[in-house]
Amino acid sequence: MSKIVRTVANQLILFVVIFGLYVIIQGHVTPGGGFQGGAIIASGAVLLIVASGSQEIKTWLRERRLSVVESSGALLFILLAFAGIGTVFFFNFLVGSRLFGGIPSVGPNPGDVWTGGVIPLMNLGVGLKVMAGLSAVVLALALFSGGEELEE
Amino acid sequence: MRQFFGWLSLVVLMVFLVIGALFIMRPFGEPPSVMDDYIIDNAQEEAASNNVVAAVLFDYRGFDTLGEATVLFAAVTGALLVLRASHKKEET
Amino acid sequence: MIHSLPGNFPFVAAVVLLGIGLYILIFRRNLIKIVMGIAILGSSINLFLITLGYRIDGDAPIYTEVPSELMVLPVVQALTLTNIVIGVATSALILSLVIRIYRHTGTLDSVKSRRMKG
Amino acid sequence: MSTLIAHSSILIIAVTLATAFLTPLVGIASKRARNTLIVLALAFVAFLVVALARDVMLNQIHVYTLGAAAPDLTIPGGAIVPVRIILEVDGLSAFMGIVIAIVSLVAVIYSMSALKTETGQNGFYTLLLLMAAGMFGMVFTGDLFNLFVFLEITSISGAALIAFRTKFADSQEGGFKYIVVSAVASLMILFAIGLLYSQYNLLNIGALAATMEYTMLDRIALVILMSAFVMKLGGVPLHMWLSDTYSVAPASIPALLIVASQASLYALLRTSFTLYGVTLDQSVAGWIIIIVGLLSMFVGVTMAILQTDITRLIAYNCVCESGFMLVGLGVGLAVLADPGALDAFGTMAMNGAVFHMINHALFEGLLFLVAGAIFYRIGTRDLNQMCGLGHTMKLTSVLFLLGALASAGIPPFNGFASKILIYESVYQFNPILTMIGILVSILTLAVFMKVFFSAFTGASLPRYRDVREVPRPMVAAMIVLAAGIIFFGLFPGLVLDWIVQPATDALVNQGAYIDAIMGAVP
Repeated sequence: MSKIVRTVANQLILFVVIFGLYVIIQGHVTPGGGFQGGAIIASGAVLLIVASGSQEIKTWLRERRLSVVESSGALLFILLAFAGIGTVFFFNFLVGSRLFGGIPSVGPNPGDVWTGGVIPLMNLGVGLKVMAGLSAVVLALALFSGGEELEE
Repeated sequence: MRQFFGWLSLVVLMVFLVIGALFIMRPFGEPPSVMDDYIIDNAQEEAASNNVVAAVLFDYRGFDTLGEATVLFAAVTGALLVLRASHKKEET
Repeated sequence: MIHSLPGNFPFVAAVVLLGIGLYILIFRRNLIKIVMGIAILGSSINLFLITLGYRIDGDAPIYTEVPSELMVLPVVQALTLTNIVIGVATSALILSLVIRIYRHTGTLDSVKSRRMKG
Repeated sequence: MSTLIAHSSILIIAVTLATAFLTPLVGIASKRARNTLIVLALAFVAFLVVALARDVMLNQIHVYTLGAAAPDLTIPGGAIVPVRIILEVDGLSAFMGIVIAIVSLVAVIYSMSALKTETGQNGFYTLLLLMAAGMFGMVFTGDLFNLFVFLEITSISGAALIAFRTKFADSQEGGFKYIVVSAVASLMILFAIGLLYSQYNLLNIGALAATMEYTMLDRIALVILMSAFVMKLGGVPLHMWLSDTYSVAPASIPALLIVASQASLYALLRTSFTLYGVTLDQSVAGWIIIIVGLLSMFVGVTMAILQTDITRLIAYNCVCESGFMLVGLGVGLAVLADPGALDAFGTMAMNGAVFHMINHALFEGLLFLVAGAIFYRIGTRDLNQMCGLGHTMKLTSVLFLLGALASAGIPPFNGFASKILIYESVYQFNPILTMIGILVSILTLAVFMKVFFSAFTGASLPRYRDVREVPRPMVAAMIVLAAGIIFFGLFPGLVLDWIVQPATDALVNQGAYIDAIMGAVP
């Protein structure tokens, strides 16, 4: 792609990532969540791949590294579910505690990020996972259709 | 060819069932809501979340979401596996 | 029973999409088109699920400062979200398989590329 | 210990999943650590499965409400229906859990030496664990949508595993076929779930069964669910994908795929026996299943005669054997509403069919592993190129003979024990069915004898002179299955009393399943 497209993409990626993080972190208050935010950030990765080409991206980002991030995100999610096993698996054990424990008043009210128990943390894990996973697939497809086989 | 007939019979079946289903469905816009009303009423207390859909996703039906994340994980692992190079020798 | 048809129009839309998806799946030989067929099939099911949860004059199931008496059903929205992600995962895997097949056989025609008899 | 058992149903699924997530991370560091981790985790899971099964069969149905204040709080205060996902393990689920645990452990041990030289092992084991977790989830869950999600996990990881050998175009096409069939089947299932949800606003199987009104729409949903599950398990009008996928997968995977299709059979049983149950007159559904089973038997065995590829032959034999299970279960379903007939032969037919499920997994698994061992040494699956292998691969040929005889229902192997139950009971229902069954068994025997004499006996070819026995872990994995075959054949009564009878009782007893969920309601 031309230099203009590359420059604009490089600037734009910042906003894409910030918007994605916003959607992830506000997931339990406004429409959104881990999956949506992760997909937004992954679309930023797609933008970079389209703008600068997969050959250039691969000098600093490989799908193997992304898949490590993905595993970590999935592990974070399942560990948060495990953490509730004192009562029951998937128990929302943070409700009422200091960390994200605030309970919103019943009925219509302005949203507060500091609520939701484990939901924001799970959103974060899922967001990490989806972001890394989708970027890895797109990168792998781009590299492979560019004629290259992936390494072990 | 036989596969074609298998599929065809499946489709004919599906089409009839679906057309049948349309005429006896509950009317649009007035669904029964035994389970959902409980969730709408109690999500703010039990899951401490203003977003009821998020409460369903991560609290009431969190296990589904874990499964869904696992599906994505499996697909990504599978895609990377399918696109990998087989440099070393195949089993002989 | 038939009088409920105009009111049930959203269900009809979902079923028409379903029919298009199945048609593509069966009568098209191009592998990419088969993937598209599956995607359309998935969308039709998503549409069907979402329409199931709609209540007339209902709002989105999120408590905000805007007062609302009635909310649409939230469970079915969560199910739809799950199915969307599953659809994305299926497409990702299936497209990588298609690319591999193309690399091997040089064609996307399912009849030409098939070496197995069925 | 009691805490462990109380949480065991979720731990079985979650530990398998967590190990799968951990595998790529550990695999980068060290191969040995990864292999140890996987075997240890699966052994722990197998221990949990046995403990859980013992508890379920001695005491009562095991219920686990995810995310509630207590595991057995199925319906929260203030609600009249369950709102959370509930895992419900009864005799049949525990039985399936045992089958899955055995086969996945054997498959992992076999793969560890069979795939030693391949690339991409991290991904392979991750997917294998995910597949096991998906099957555990399918058989343990008491929630329809959760069943769908786990079905997707099983089929996506299964498709990727089938396509594992990237060198061959066949593998990719097999994976493609499998995933297309699975995607269509699971979307049909989701459509049926939507139909049920639109009527009752429920997703829990027990709660749905309790409130079911058997309207026309419910019957439509039943037909869609049944055809989708028959498609997933490879029943006859929809079996074309089965031989193409089983034959191209790496050797240990078909054994798992068999169990996956049995998990679909489990789902079929769950819907027809538990979700719909006796209130709906099931004799039509029973006859449909019987006819599908008969067709499967017939088509499977005739297609097997024509094959020259050893794995395709075994795959068609799988179609044929699943026909026996379908016939037994169909007879049980057809007389479900009639207690006299049920006592006389219905329970026995279902016993035979359920017993045949575990036997099927054992002997077909063994046959596929043997075929994989042959491929591992000589690099071909073509029967015309095999000759005299028995001279150098003595143990393998004995194991093949064992699996073949068990499959054909020759005493004293396990296939005989379950087939005789099916024959005797089905004879009282309709004698013609039994005659067809015996005929098909004889044809199966003929097919396998042809293979045995052409591949293992005869003059040994010069190019196979230095073919040796396969490495020890592979032999060990095969011997585990063979030991199971002999044990189940010699002591069928023990197995019947301990695991098969509780499974059949759970199948028939719809009320107990509902009460475990809805019991709190006054």
